[in-house]
Amino acid sequence: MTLTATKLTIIEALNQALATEMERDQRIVLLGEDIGKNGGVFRVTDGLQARFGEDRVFDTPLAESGIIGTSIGLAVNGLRPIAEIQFAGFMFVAMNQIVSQAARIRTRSAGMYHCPLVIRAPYGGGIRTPEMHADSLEGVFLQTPGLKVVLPSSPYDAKGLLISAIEDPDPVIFLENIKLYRSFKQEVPPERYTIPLGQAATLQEGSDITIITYGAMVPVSQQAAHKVQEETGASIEIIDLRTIWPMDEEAIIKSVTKTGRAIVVHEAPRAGGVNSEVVSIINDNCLYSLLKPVARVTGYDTPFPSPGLEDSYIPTVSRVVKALRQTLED
Amino acid sequence: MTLTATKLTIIEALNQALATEMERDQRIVLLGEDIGKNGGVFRVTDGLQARFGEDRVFDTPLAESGIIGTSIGLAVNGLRPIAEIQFAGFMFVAMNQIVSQAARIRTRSAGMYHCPLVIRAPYGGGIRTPEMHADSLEGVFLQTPGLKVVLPSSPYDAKGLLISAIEDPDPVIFLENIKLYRSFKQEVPPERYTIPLGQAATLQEGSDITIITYGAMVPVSQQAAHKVQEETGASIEIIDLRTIWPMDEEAIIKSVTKTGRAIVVHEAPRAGGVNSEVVSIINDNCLYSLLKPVARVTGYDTPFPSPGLEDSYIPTVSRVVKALRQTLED
Amino acid sequence: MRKDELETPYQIMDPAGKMLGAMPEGLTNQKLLEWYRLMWEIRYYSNKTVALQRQGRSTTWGPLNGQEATAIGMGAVLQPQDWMVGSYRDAGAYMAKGYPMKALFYYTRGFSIAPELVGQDKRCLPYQIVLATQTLHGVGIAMASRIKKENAVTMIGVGDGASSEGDFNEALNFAGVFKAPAVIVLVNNGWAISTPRSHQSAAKYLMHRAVGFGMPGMLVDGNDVLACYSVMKEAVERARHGEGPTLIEAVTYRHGAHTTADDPTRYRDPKEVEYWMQRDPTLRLKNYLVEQGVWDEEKDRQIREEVESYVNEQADIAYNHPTPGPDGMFTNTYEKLTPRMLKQREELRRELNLEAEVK
Amino acid sequence: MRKDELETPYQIMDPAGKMLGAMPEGLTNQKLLEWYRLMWEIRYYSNKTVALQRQGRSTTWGPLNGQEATAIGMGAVLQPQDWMVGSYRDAGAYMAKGYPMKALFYYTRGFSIAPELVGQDKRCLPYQIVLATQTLHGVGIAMASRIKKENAVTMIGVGDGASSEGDFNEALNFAGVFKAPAVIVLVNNGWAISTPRSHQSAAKYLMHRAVGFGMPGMLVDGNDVLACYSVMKEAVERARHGEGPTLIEAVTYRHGAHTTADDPTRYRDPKEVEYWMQRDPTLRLKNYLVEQGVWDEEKDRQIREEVESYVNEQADIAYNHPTPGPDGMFTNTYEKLTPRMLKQREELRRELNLEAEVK
Ligand SMILES: Cc1ncc(C[n+]2csc(CCOP(=O)(O)OP(=O)(O)O)c2C)c(N)n1
Ligand SMILES: Cc1ncc(C[n+]2csc(CCOP(=O)(O)OP(=O)(O)O)c2C)c(N)n1
Ligand SMILES: [Mg+2]
Ligand SMILES: [Mg+2]
Repeated sequence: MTLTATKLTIIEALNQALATEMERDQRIVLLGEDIGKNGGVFRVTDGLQARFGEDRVFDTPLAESGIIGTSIGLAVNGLRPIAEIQFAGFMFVAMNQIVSQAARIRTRSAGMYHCPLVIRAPYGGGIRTPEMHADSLEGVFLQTPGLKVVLPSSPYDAKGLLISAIEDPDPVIFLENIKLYRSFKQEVPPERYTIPLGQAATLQEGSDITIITYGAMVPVSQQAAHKVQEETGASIEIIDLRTIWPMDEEAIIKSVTKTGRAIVVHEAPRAGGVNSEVVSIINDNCLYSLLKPVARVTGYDTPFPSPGLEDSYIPTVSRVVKALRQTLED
Repeated sequence: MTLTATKLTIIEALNQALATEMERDQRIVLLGEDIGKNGGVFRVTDGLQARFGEDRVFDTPLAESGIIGTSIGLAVNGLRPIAEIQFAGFMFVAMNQIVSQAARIRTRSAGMYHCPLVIRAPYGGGIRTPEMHADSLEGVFLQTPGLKVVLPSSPYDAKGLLISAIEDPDPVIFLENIKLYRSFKQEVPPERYTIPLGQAATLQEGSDITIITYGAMVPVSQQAAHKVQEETGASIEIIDLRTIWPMDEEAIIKSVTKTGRAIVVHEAPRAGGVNSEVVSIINDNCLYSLLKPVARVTGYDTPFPSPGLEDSYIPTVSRVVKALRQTLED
Repeated sequence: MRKDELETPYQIMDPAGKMLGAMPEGLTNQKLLEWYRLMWEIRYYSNKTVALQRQGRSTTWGPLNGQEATAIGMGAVLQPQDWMVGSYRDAGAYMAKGYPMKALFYYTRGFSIAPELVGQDKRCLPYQIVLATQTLHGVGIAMASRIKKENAVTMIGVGDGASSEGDFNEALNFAGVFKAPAVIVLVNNGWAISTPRSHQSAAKYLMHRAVGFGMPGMLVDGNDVLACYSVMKEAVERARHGEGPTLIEAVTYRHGAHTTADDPTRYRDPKEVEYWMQRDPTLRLKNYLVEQGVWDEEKDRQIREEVESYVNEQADIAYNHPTPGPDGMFTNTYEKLTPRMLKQREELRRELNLEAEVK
Repeated sequence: MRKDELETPYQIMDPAGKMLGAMPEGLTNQKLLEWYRLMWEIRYYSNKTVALQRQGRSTTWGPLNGQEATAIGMGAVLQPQDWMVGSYRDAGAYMAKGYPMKALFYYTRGFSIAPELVGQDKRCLPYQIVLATQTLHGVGIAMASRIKKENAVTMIGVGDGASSEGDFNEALNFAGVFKAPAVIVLVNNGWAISTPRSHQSAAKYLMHRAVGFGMPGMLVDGNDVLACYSVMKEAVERARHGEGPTLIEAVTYRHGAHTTADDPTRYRDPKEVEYWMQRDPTLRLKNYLVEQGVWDEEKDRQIREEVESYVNEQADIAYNHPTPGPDGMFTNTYEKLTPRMLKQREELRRELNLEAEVK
């Protein structure tokens, strides 16, 4: 029987990745709030409890620090926990267990113990969720060493990256954009495949300017690039970082050395965000190739606003277009 | 009677600032672990409970989220709490109350309530403290909007900045470097004075290169600058940010526009740290003035190491010297 | 009366509306009729919001149906100087404390509250989304009242699910240590989204947490408005007289979905819902009032019509109220905007003008 | 035997060493002599570390003196497949579980543990610095044992101060809900730095927390090694037989300063210390053994000398053991270093070579 690729949403691709891996590796357990019978509030774990039983897929009491803290114990004692935090904003509740514990088990024990833990969490705005449900936290994790941070932008990547995250012997934060969850379908091979953590994808090649982005800003950047290409004939390269830590410096340096111009696009706040690190990598490695300042198209340095205001907070196609135009000017 | 300035350590200056303000403003209360009878593990609050009573200076149960969470309530209900977190590393335990609560009371209530809260915490390495006692967290707060973040480097600044922080109607994170606490004394006027939050200090003017730094890296940078000046005759400007959020962009831009060269020095990890934002501000505003890449002299992107290894983690005079030399080269 | 040894929730009125104990002091039929109306105000307010959500006008909404008796108990025992600090599910208690319905409706549109619709400060913190965090705020507020020697009590609402969060336990501990004039009502509505109470904790009753923090714990039938009032009143009086905090577990039920985004048929037996529908707090109070001869079906129809049009009016006011401009996210981040924020607001304003041009 | 109703800590042996109850099954004088020696090993280990700290060789150290009976109870009831997860103050329990003293000494030098000094995995997590976080790790480890159907119990140590942290309460709750095979020993040594137990919680006993999380709570005299053993043994057996977790409060006392950086005279009455010195666990066990005719002053002098030289040897091994190079902070951040880390390590190595040149 040959398996044929089906078109899946990110949610379906993630569900498939989880099922595939749980089938292969009996050590994998899933825990979180409402992930069992309810299949998670976004249904990423739909059907998995019925299939793998309550010992391998279980609902926890509502306590994020408890979820991560016990996951660390599960991981240290030989299991492969995949913890869901219902919305990434609530990772702040568990921040100590993530940063001072999960990220340091290996160093603290000089390698005697390690913590193969995946923390999955939906993040990002655009669907009018309540307070703290839309925050993008990836930038915070740049300053909390010991973690890896993955943000897929497509169903294909979601599956391959999640499998890599599960395989990884160290803690991985796996952030899933809510708006992308069901926004489009893509062919996803039914068999197992991995996409290495720490490798960016060049979504389109170009020679005049580089867009460095990830997550929900990938389609926004693509639309903007399309518009500007049509309008000006500029040749635009688009890099999807996919993993923001470790960051694929090579990909950034190679591209910007070639194009001499770059913009960074993400939804998280600007100050000290992924954009700042990208600018700094360019500064460190290819400043002399740079023809114009790198444009930073990001959320503002305010708390993520009330749902009624989110549309003007999240970078839009027109903001990206504007940044491209300005950066392309001589 | 004329008051004369006395030479004080940072600890004594902070203690004086607290006493002065508590005398003036009955709404101020101090809370934290071991801050009462014990005067805090570093004695910053020494004598204050005896002087102001247990209703105004009180020990809490050991619960950092509880300390910040109840402080928010105290602040909302008309008091001016100053909470001590015994070591900044433990702010991760309270991160949710800091980021999703204190920082958002004013926005959430459209200004009906606000949160005049100062969170004091010692931070930084160099005195062989146990795990999580030496971490520098300021960079994390760049990605958590709604807070102000202050890091004084001298007794004079410590007093003036703390009084400003107390006066401020919004939450302020006040980070006190452990190594600087008692490392030197400085004349501190006994009367009340303030230093505005968000204003950097130019510690020495220069025309060839700018050092942008703060906290314990100020004396390290000064020594390095002295060495390089002697050696090369270069004219070095030193900027002490003092407040990393809001950041004094004007000061950075003015200086780098003049010197064309800059290095950033701090102890916190590199990726997405204050250094990255400084580089980005230079990119945004004065890239064309820049003659060389901005050098980043920081902690490494690893967890703050065990005390036995901290000396090679924390930037040294020689690392700063090297960065200055390289950045001064043509 | 210590109720922490109780094996079943304290009741004054049984599900049929029959009195099992004495009417709490000071309660008249007049008062009960007011509460009965208020129950419908809360319920219709919630139903209206569901309808508005279906029209795409309200954001996600968590219905209040079934929990009106607990809500009224919480609000009715308070005085104006008292504070109310609850979660999204305590909106009914806010109303019972005197928070204007139109102000609550406004918030459902997806903006921060509109202070001008609240009017004078009602001492109600905007209800909380991040589970259990508000319990610490409430305890802090109560601590401040004690320090300032103000005669104010803080009423704190928290869900059964939220009781598992560390913050809730820290709040109980601080309340106990600092003898905070606070009443913590743990609104046990049986479910935390899809997680049943039985899976939330191995404890028989959640109010058993109280003894571990050195305060009285009470268990009350949360669908019996008389019992709620009586138990909460007693706790508020204790707090007001400097005798410290109380934890009250009110056992009630969430009739509807967790929120408009939730599908309870995935995890909940319809028979369970039926069981609880028969214990509906409105039904119980209505039966009592009918029994007393002060109520009948005609009056019932009338008042529900009245309430419905009142609710519609309030919604209209709120949904026609001016909202912040698209650059409103900068307002109220700090008292005074920083230079960076002013710059970013300018950036946004410029971009909003450009929007048309680019599209 | 449920001890959660006890008003005073459970004792088998009174402070003078007189038996109040039966000797727990399986305990011989031989065993008690072993424990007596172990008490001195723990105490001298701690004293030695204080001395090393005074010489600037150890980092900050929190003395263990006074808590040896609790520590031995915790370790002695475990089998090799069981886990131990405690705080910095539980180092004695680690020893009692079989963790090599030299490995503990090594850690006091200010590096991560040296696995080669630990030898085969002892199933002891490196003791924890961040209060109460380890209680969740321990419960997670126990949950894994249950899921894997391994017959292992996890012993978790936590301080009275740490019991106020949210994590501790979440750990109890998870343990209860998942019937984790765990024993949580709350080592109540009277103080959390300068904060007395009485200010830590309004509860009469901290083990009263147990009922709120649906598990048995027990109260034991933490200076009575027989009582500790008996109560902990029972709890471990319960856990091993699938009957779930137990919370045990062991009431003991910290004889010394909180750490070498602390000055307890600022906050503690010397009379209180004196009171507790008379309840010293070594004294109590010695009195008993002397009474039994198996011990005398001469033997006591001898064994203490023996232990002292053993402790010195262990310290020597540890303090002469090779340490990581100055670029050791990169090792073990991840299993495989990232390109960025390799670059930074290169950067550091280059800089370390330059150091001499610049100075
Ligand atoms: C810290 C945190 N974690 C998770 C959530 C997501 N969430 C919202 S409501 C809810 C269930 C809450 O149950 P309960 O406390 O019983 O209150 P109820 O909704 O039943 O009134 C969850 C898990 C949240 N808002 N905050
Ligand atoms: C989360 C956290 N907060 C604060 C501290 C600082 N601290 C270290 S030990 C200690 C007191 C702990 O008291 P207790 O739990 O009773 O343990 P003991 O030291 O008495 O054994 C404090 C406050 C810490 N290590 N971790
Ligand atoms: Mg509930
Ligand atoms: Mg203690």
